[in-house]
Amino acid sequence: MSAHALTNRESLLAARIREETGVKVAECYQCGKCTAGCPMARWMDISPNQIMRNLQTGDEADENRLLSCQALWHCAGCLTCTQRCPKGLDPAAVMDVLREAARRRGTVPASARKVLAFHEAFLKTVEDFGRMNEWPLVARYKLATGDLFADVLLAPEMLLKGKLPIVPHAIRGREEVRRIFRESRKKEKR
Amino acid sequence: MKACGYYPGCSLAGGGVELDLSIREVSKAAGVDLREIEDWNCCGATAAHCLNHDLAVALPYRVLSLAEEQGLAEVLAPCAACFSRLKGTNLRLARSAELAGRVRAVVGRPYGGGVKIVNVNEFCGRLAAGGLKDKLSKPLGLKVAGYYGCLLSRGEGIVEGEDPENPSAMDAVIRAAGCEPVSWNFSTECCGGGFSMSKTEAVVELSAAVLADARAAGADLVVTGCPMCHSNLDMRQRSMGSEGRGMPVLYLSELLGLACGLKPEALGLNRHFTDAGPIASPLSVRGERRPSECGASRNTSTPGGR
Amino acid sequence: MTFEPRITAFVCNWCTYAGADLTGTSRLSYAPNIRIVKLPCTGRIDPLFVLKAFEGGADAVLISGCHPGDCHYASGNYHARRRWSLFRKLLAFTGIDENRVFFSWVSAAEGQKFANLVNKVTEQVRAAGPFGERNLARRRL
Amino acid sequence: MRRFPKYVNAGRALMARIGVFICHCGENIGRTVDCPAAAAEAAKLPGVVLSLDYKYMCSDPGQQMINKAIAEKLLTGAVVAACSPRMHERTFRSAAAQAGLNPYLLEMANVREHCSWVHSERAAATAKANDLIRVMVEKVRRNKALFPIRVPVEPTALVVGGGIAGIQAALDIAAGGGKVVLVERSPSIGGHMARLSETFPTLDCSQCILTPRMVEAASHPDIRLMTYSEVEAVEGFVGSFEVTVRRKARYVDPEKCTGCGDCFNKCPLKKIPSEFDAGLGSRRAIYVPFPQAVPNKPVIDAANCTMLTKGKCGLCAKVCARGAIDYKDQDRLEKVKAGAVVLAAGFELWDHSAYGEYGGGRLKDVIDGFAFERLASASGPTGGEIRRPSDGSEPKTVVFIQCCGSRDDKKGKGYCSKICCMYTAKHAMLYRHKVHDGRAVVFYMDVRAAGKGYEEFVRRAIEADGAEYVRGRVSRVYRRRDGKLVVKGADTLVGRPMTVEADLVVLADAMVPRRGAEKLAQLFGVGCDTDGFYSEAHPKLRPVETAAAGVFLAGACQAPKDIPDSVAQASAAAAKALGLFAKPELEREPVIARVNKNLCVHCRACINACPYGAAKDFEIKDRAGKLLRVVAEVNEGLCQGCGTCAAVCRSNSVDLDGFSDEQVCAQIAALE
Repeated sequence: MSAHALTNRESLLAARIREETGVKVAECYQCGKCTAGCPMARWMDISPNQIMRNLQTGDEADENRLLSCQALWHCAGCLTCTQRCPKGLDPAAVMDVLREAARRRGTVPASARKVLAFHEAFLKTVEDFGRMNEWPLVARYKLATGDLFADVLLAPEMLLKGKLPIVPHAIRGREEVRRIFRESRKKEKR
Repeated sequence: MKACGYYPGCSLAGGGVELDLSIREVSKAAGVDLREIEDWNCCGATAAHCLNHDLAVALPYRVLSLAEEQGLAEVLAPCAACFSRLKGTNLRLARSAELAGRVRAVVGRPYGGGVKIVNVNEFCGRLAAGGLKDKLSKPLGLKVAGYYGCLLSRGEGIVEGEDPENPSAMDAVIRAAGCEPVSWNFSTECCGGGFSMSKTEAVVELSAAVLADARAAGADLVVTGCPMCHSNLDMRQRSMGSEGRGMPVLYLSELLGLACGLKPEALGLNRHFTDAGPIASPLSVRGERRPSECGASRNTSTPGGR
Repeated sequence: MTFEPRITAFVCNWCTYAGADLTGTSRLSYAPNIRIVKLPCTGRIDPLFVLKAFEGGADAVLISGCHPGDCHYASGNYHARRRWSLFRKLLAFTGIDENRVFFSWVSAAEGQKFANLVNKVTEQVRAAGPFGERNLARRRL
Repeated sequence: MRRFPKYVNAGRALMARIGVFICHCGENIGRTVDCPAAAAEAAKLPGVVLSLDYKYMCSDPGQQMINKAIAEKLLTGAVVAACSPRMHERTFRSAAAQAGLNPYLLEMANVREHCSWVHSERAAATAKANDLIRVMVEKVRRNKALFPIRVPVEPTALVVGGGIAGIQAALDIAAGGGKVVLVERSPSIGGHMARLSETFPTLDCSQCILTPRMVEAASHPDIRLMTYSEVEAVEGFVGSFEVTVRRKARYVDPEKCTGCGDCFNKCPLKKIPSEFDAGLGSRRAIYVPFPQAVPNKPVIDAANCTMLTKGKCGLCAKVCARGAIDYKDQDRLEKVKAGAVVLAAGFELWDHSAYGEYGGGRLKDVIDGFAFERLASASGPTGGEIRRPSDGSEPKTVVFIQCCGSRDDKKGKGYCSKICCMYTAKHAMLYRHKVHDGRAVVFYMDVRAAGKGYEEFVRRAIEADGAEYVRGRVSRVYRRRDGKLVVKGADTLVGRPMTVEADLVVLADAMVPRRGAEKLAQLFGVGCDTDGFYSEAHPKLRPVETAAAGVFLAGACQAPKDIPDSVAQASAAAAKALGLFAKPELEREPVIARVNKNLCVHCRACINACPYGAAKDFEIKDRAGKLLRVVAEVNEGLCQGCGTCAAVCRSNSVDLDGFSDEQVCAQIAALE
């Protein structure tokens, strides 16, 4: 962590964001253009500009609320906010760091469970096979969420149209990929 | 362009198989030798960069390293998400030596940073102006809404030479296919991206708005370069209201292939959820029908709930 | 006897000279090793003035003017700064340790900064020792 | 390598008769510095004929001591060792002058601020005082008599820019007894203010308060209008500028023209977009920009007139009873003499086509503030009715977007344009007055209404006139097929996105300097900030002056300003100009650079380094006028005496009076 804080209110989380993304949250002047253009804002409990604001206060309660909000998990990563931010900040990258932090601290809200489960199922599949494979991914996701019947009707047609390969493809360098996962996870646990 | 490295990415082996088929077909027609990176792995997609930063760089790093090892100076990544992850990784590695060193240790492979990543719009643009120039024999005469979505319009340093608010890379390809690019409002609005399974209602709503705007702009079909956008726009139509239904959604490479007179099945047109049949036969084959009539016939031939 | 360095300072009339005046009116004290030569602007400083100072027995030279952007003459201090980056090479060529030439910005409002600057420079030069034996021999004090 | 003479000017040094006067300043110096000892030490210095110390040198007896010594000892120079020269240099130099010694032969050694007040150890302080005195004696031995530079003052002000700031400055200068030449680029004076509908916060009709001023300026005997003219070149310096003005071809003889209007009523080219009406209305190829124009004489737009482009038509000449039309008219250059200059170059609106997310300038119903002013103006293209440019319908929902290009580091300008909050409130208010069932939605970031009656005005727009203020920046505006403009904004106070379907969108574009403003600044040696606004000499204490002596600023060319601020600054600039005119001559310190033309090798280093453009090429010619060689020369009037040229000179041919190489080197050598 950097010894020198940008402002005397800069929290450890804000400092981490600065280091990982170059975004100084103190520079946000709360114009709201990120919220205005966000396609997912309607499904967010805290709007993107408020996410930035909660990082500015340096208040622990604000930070905790932020890390347990579902908005983080409803960001589609479409970069509209980043593209249009008049301060040249990168809220989309801030979201990435916050999601990582929320998962590390175990503060992912129940309402975002499905999103997280999907991401985790995705990565588990990649870890196992080296690639994403639809069957194992869907199976894992459904087991994790208990959401057994959603989209079941799509499957037969996908099969029929050759969009669901029946035999999962595993790459030769699986061991290499697993090593990448192992090594990357070390940082996650830090 | 005689040869080009190829990174299909996971989607193209599954839900995005039409993109893979059509890319291979048009490349063949243009005389471009696609060299698939051997033993490539997943780029990590949205999941990795949502959950683990290092992983989000390390997975693409292995792909880039393999490509370099296999002597591929340029790699086509047709999937917009893969393109964004691979090129973004290139950028981040170039910006931070510290990161490059760390990731090298994580992956245990060298990478010198010399692999250029090309997206589907750039690739199709080059084919249309190059190898396919004399083969675009079947002008389709359709009104086409070029849909860039997020990853082929935004991202500083990743999507190059493009006005992010008013992108135009697809226009030349659409015109080369004998079609008219329509001016519409939602060409860069998000379709809901990776929330297809986990937040389906959002995807249905956002994708329906995209399709509705394309329809209002008079488009006969929508073309895209992103398998994720494609699956949202194509497969989710039956959950939408009437404003979203019955709009064929093709890959840009499919459109290009059709204009070259390639067989629709070979390009994967029969694999879409929303029937693209009526537009599959070029104008010259269909006789003197004007695009608007063809649009009308499209509506009748696409039953809402199959 | 401990070594007392001799420091020649070239300062501009509008910022640093006035800043040094403020140090005085504020009754802040600093090491008495400095001798100020006033010029209209740091832009007036010919590199040879600096060499001349060393030739005359100075152990260090301090150059101080207005902050960048605040020059009374619009851009004189920029010229001085640019010239200084070239002058470093000349110093190396003549065998003068470039650490014996100090460059600073002191505004008319920075009395304390001027005192600190002089003390810091004096300390550093005292630690570094006399510029040359020859000079020491010629010293009047 | 250049060599510095070690024993320079030995002859003069030998003849030197220098007096040293050491002040105790009560106890201030005497407590720390042993003044009698210092005086004894100074007496030993070569050329010193007298050395005294005294309790208070600046007192009357002290000064008389100096006077007496000068007279009796026939001093050729004097050193007063006392306080800082910033304190008493003037005092002692005038004393010397009274006694017949050229004041520039007296120097001060600063033994108080730089010695006794900052050191406590007596021996060290005395030693330092000795050094400081010795240094100054060595300098004075080489001082030359200098004489203040006198420059005659031409009591005429050149005012560049005929907007409200330029008009106000011209009127004030003329009222104070000066003469004025007012240069305006466009065919009429009046500037942007003539285009406004009503003004905040009083809703005065803009033209009603402006046009009397325009007429007054035109009819004032001491104000000469040069409209449709531009400054082409500037020579000279404060007190005597010589400015070349390009009088653009009008193709209409203003002497003959009566302003009857027959020509422009007959001109067949009717569809040229009117600049005055922000493109919403049209004008002819021969036109006056607006009906109240001053002078009310038309010009021909050479780019559009078919007679001038293709030699076809000639209708205006046929209908002109006075024969005022002259298709052969050409640009003329005219020289104007002026003692002072007021730059009032004004502003323009930032081009919002960089905002692709707001339609990139392609959407007809997304307009800027001036276009709205013209829509709201009774003399505008719609007669004061608010209409959509696309279809002429009355908009029922108007969205106003503030900070378009302002406070935007990425695509626009980092600064706040200061006036947009107010004119947007005015627009919303005017719209609600005109369209009673219409919605006015204002997207803002902060409302900055610092001014007399301003905050009350904004509150009135909200509370009495029902403007809907929403705090948030708009992300996107697009036109739906049905013609509605979809505005995707946010309400950050509630914390949610907010979409408004609008009929008209008004962007409060940032204020930026006029195109060409930078070139004008260069002509006059005025600096610009990074945004291109003119730099004042000091941001706090000299907000009207520039770094160029005799050139003053008025209005929005210096920074975004509203009308009252522009007018106030214009009056201040006028006062500065009149201050210059108050004396027939200017007197300046003689610290200036000189070029030894025999030594100059014309490397141009001084010319490139001079911040004032005072160092210039000089052609040496023989009697027959044949060019012998080119050297550098310093213009006394422009030189401010920084000495940068002397330091960069490679042939040792430039020197600075008062701080010559010889003097400085002698000072350095005295420290040995």
